[in-house]
Amino acid sequence: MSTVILLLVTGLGLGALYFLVASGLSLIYGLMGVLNFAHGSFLTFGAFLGWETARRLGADSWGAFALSLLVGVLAGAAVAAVTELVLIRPLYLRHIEQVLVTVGLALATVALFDGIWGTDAVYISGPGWFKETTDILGARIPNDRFVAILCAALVLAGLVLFLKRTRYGLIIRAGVENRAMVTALGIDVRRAFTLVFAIGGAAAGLGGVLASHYFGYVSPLLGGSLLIFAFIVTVIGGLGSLTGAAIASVGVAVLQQFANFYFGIGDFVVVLALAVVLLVRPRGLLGAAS
Amino acid sequence: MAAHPALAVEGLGFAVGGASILADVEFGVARGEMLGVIGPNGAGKTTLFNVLSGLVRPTAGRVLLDGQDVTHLAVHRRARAGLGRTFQTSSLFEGLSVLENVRLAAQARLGGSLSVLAFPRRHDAATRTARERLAEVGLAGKEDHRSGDLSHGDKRKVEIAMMLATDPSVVLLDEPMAGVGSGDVGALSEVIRGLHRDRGTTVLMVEHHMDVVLGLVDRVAVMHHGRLLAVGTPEAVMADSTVQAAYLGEPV
Amino acid sequence: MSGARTQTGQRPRLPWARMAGGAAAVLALAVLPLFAIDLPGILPGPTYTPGTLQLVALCFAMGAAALSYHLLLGAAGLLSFGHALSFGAGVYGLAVILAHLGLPLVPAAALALVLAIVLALAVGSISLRVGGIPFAMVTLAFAQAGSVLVRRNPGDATGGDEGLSLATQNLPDGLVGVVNTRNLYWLALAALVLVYAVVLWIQSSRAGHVAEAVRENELRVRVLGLTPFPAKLLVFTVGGALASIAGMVYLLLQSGAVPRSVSTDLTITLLVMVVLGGVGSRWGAVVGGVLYTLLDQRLAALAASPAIKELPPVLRIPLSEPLFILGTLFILVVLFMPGGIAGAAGRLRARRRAGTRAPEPAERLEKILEDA
Amino acid sequence: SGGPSDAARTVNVGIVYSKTGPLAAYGEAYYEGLQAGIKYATGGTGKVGNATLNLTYQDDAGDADKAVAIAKDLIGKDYKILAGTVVSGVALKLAEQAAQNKVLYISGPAATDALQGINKYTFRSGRQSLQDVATAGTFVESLQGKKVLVFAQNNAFGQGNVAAVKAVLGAKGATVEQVLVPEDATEFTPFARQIIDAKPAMTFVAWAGATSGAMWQALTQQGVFDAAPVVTGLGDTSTYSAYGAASSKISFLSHYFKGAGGNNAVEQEMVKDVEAAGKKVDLFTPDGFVAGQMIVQAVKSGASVDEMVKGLEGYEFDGPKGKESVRASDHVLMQPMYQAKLVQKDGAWTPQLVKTVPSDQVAPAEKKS
Amino acid sequence: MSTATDRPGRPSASPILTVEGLRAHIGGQQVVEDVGFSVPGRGVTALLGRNGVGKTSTLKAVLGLIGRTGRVSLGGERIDGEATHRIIQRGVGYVPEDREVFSKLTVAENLQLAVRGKASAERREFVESLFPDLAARAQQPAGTLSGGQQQMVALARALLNENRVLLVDEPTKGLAPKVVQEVAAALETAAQAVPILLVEQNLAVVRRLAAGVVVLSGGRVVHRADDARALLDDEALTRRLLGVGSEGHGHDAARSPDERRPPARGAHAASYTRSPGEGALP
Ligand SMILES: Nc1ncnc2c1ncn2[C@@H]1O[C@H](COP(=O)(O)OP(=O)(O)OP(=O)(O)O)[C@@H](O)[C@H]1O
Ligand SMILES: Nc1ncnc2c1ncn2[C@@H]1O[C@H](COP(=O)(O)OP(=O)(O)OP(=O)(O)O)[C@@H](O)[C@H]1O
Ligand SMILES: [Mg+2]
Ligand SMILES: [Mg+2]
Repeated sequence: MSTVILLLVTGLGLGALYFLVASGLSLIYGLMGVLNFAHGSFLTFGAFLGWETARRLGADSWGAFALSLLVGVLAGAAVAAVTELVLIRPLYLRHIEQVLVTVGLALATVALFDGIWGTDAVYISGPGWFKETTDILGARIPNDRFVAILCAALVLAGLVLFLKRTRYGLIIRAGVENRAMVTALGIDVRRAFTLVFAIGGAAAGLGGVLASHYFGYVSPLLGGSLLIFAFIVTVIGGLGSLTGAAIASVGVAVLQQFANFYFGIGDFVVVLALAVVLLVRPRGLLGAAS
Repeated sequence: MAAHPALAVEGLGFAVGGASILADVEFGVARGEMLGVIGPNGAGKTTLFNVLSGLVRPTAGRVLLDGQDVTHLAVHRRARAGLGRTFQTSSLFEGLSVLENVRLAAQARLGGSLSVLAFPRRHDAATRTARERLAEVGLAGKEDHRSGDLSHGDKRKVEIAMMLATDPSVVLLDEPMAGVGSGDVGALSEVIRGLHRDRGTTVLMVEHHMDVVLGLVDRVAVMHHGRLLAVGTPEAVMADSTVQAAYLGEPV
Repeated sequence: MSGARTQTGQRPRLPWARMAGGAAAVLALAVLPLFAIDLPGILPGPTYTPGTLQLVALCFAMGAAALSYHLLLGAAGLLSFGHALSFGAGVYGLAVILAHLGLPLVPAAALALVLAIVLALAVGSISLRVGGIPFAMVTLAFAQAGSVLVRRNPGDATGGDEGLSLATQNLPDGLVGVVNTRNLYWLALAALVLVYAVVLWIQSSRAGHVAEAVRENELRVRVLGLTPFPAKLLVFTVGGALASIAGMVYLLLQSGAVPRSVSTDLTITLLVMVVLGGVGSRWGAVVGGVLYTLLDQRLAALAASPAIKELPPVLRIPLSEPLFILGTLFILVVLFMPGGIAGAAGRLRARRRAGTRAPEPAERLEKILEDA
Repeated sequence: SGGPSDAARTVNVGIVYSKTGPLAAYGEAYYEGLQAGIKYATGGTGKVGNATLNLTYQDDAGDADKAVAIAKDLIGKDYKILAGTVVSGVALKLAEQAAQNKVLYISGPAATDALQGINKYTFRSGRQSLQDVATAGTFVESLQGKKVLVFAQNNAFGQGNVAAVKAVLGAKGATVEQVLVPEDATEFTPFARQIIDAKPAMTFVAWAGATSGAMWQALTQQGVFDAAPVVTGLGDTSTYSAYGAASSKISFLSHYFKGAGGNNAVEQEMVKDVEAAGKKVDLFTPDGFVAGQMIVQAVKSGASVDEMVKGLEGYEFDGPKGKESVRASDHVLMQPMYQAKLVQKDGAWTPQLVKTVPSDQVAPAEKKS
Repeated sequence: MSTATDRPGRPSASPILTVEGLRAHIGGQQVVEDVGFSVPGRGVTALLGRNGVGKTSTLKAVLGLIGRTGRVSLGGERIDGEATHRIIQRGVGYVPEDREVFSKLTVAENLQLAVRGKASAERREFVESLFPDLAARAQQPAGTLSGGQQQMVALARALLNENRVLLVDEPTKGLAPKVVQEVAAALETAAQAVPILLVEQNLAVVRRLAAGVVVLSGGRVVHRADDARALLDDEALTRRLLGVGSEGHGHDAARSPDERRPPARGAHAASYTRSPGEGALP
């Protein structure tokens, strides 16, 4: 029993991380048709800067943690915005080439991080409370999981509102479909796209800091390790659908936990799930019909 | 054989998301006949064509091609059975040259398209046919243009050339003249007329240019709100007051 | 160049001039090991030295792999993220057969090829039921499964992370040892030529043209009375088979199989190669593959060069990371050389004979993602 | 026995190691050690008799392709001695090349037991998994009938360790069980529970990679240490902070850390040199140092590869870790291992020697090549 | 409805849009070569020509949707070199040739997006009264609209705003005769307030709306006149410029019922072989 609870809750926590990465991916893909391979690097960057902040302020205080979250978010947003301005914008409408640029960026940045912060993992510690556990029906749940879950929920709510309620959401959705026509309506669509990237980056940055606490380390490869699952989650959920991504994140993570624990084949199962979902329902759980 | 019409539909219906878009449409087209389909925008003409060509499954009724029930036949099977169509908004292989577009159509007609042992040649049957058809629609000289680069009117012409190249026994033309320059309408009408008169092809044509319709068709079917309002000779139909009110409208 | 040819209607057989040119190039490469041409900085040593031959042969193998990927992506517009599976099937297929069945090279290779084809057929017939990004992801899924399997080392067949070394006792002596690198070089060259020929053949066949049409507009193909699926499956399978051949050559060159040869990174690498060279261009793909491999192998040398050690940290840190240079270079190409190397060449050519414009292969790619 | 010819000659030695790539840190330690080793063994002359050593350093970035390409290039340039690499996979490829081309290869920190007696031309300057495990065995007096649990990742390294434990400790009468964690699992809490449920007398943790931080935290949180002693290999300095709250509770077996050699003369030399170069002595510094010693010994023994092999087989010498020797039959590098614990020293965790385990106590079973 | 005309400082007589030496290329191919014309401050100016002569490209070039060189000025101010969205914001309405509705957005969202600033209530009413069909389908994804309905959305998007000039590309393509009249009427009404540059293949509509006319061929201006009817009445000229007898295939719907009464089909057909549309002449 307690094991099942343990697997469920820790699964939720992992799902939260997946979602924080996937949300940005999904947003950027759904709205700009760009499959962003550099997203992992946004996350890593956020994580590193978050850590740099925290350790300067004495890693174990809540204040330091909060600030590191903030820094992570800003770092992610900034680097993403710059990416959009410098790399994506010049190639607009060339989706594949945009994807390729992000591939190149991913290669380069990981190497760059190697150069700056070294190849060894940096082990980090947060507020003491993180290291403690909370007992739920006999299962000792590490506390940092709860933080991740909370943040993810907030991000989800915020993003959904943004797209539904704001004119920006509308512009973005239209711009994805026919950018030229949006400008021909007198709207500067480019700003909207930069914004999307920034938001995606911010989510990734946040995810980065949380992930570094979840995994207990930061390394240049941190982002990449999450990215692959984020991709899978994004696709299963339905490209461009935030709620889809959220559902898939939790589903995949929990499935993975159980499969890993009982059969040691979590990754297999996830990959299998992906294949099955796509074959049965190519547009994913909540993806819009093309 | 001659007993049954070339194309017939029985109690055809189509609905999406509660909205009924076609409702018990029923008619037959005799072999070699040309039927004009007119009706207000949104009447369901294109949808009808989509059902006939198999792009969408009807929610009720049957489609009979040459007496055979093809309601559940895949698109490409109907095409092989001799059903050709053009699209209201041109649908081409934009990245490929004009000639290649039509050549593929011709090859599809001649068979052996999927052979890995045969290679398209400058003078093989398919290419020859393609060039002829392109000349017919007045695109001679543009063979090597990237079809995506053509102007809209020219794209329409490629559409028609492709349709011709598949040499179908029944064709569905969805607004073939839309966007075609006034100067070329005459010539294209001739192409369609020839298709019908010389090859005895059965033609269904959606067209809003009334005089083109009237100039060509044997009978006119009027659609309105997804239903068949009237089918009859152009004279009769044009005279019909409902048609005038619903479709032609009164001069301002 | 092929980019242009895929545009203009029917593909006339290669002009004799170009064929002669190609033949000459192959001949020149074939006699390379007999000369002592030295390209300091680019090649580790004179062209007859094993190190150089090994490097160039590796370039050929990767060029062949890139070419096989071109068949999928460039010709049929199939954005597969699982091509490494086929390459790996060649690498591990042959390695495992040699190590565990103890067959001699030729039958072993033949068997491996058959297996690779069967695998490609199976994966293809499942994943081709979807298109666009879903297709990319399903193929990715299969490739992932493959690489996990290899790393799991089922029944000690694959050697897990440590890989599997080549069972040299089953190889002709002519292919073992550094002294014989020259023979491996010729083998790799032959494989490259073979792959090129097959790709050319498939692309210019009728089926190849249909595949191209599918890339452009699948619905239209069906309305013409054709079925897209067989054309796509054909291309996918042939591409897979060719990739596996490249993989086998690679195995012989590296005299060992490592899990990386089944990893997604490899697929990405292939993608990068094809783009470098110019999507839709055959020779572009080859050039891309060769260039990338050359850089990948040689940048380490550059990074270690004293010239870089002198620099201030701001420059030294990034520049001493080969992958950083590679990634940046790649970005620059994508940004400023649309259509890669072939694209640039095409534009030059187009500028000369003005009028019909040389296509930018990149444009056509948009189709691929559209149905996603 | 065919000593070095009197004519002055240069001996080319190719060093293949991770200058960049994921294991660059290990690579650096190896490199620094090697410098010191050569210096020490040649008395700072860089010459062996009248033979000048010419070392070429090549970066394999931990990538087997590059390593093989480099090896072929060097061998093609008539290099007779290759050494290095920290990655097991790469080491195996190089051993393969050595065999194919009949050149001497002295592997670096790569721990895989597969290298033991793999062929006539391959030696090693580091330790191997079997020696780690044997050391772990020395933490409990009698293993007879006791349950030993191996907690490892389900990859070559982990499986290798399980096999090793079964071989070594199983032989001593222990019943060996394992909890193998899928390699790319990121959540270890549930697996930590499995350890507790298994109620072992001793837990041997074989873990590599960045996830160890999270792993140890999970073990601490789930209270594994309260259940039974936990033994694991002490990693390089960068990992000292990874054990977090567990640090003081783990019994470490160690291949090497600064001072483990009991500051014998050779170790002092090594430390002095490395720190003079502004670097730190670390886990794999001795591997480099010993490589240097073995290279020199090889060159001393003659010009032909066969002579070198002969000269190395049975070679006994004083290394930074104390008395070391090359077992003739299967080229195992016999060497002492250590028991250690981590203690807080001015804010940082630092290893402290508990006990030195003499080399014969941790000698892997002999394997005829 | 609109207050565009009584905008101060702009004598409605002087040209609102002037184009000089406009050149444009698409993918390295010159499609507009040295085009020059001006759109007077009121009424409809027709831009005519056979397929592929560069009409659409000209409009796109004016809006900066494709790369262009040359002088373009709106109400005296240079706008070439400005970004498209800026040009539009200066008060230019554009109805693209191929509708370009946002197929995944609902009709309502399409219109909502098009509104610059806020649209006056009467404008909304005017547009709604013009296309009641759209109001009914407000929540339907525009992609599922019929061809004609999409055309309506495209028109509505332009008419919702207060513009200084409208660029309209083949607005009646694919519309039912009845709707053609309605659209013609709508443009007529709109034209009273705002000058329009109209690309149209339906010569009947041109005859009904256009004052000035500009004819393109091979990307160049081959004819310019202030009186469109004069051109359309000149058989020889129209045939030379547009390749048709005047009126082209006369669009009956745009004319009185008795004109529309079809002649016996034989005769009608015969008339086709001579010159398209002649049969439709009064
Ligand atoms: N998926 C859908 N959901 C709701 N309504 C739809 C859908 N698809 C089509 N319709 C409606 O069905 C009607 C018929 O569309 P169709 O394209 O057949 O009209 P049409 O007769 O071709 O008009 P036009 O002459 O303008 O092309 C239209 O009112 C359209 O809005
Ligand atoms: N994307 C493109 N790439 C290259 N050439 C193009 C492109 N689009 C149009 N062209 C060419 O530019 C010329 C003018 O096209 P344009 O669409 O302006 O003609 P048009 O006058 O609008 O014709 P239509 O009346 O058929 O719409 C045509 O010859 C066309 O082939
Ligand atoms: Mg329609
Ligand atoms: Mg046009």
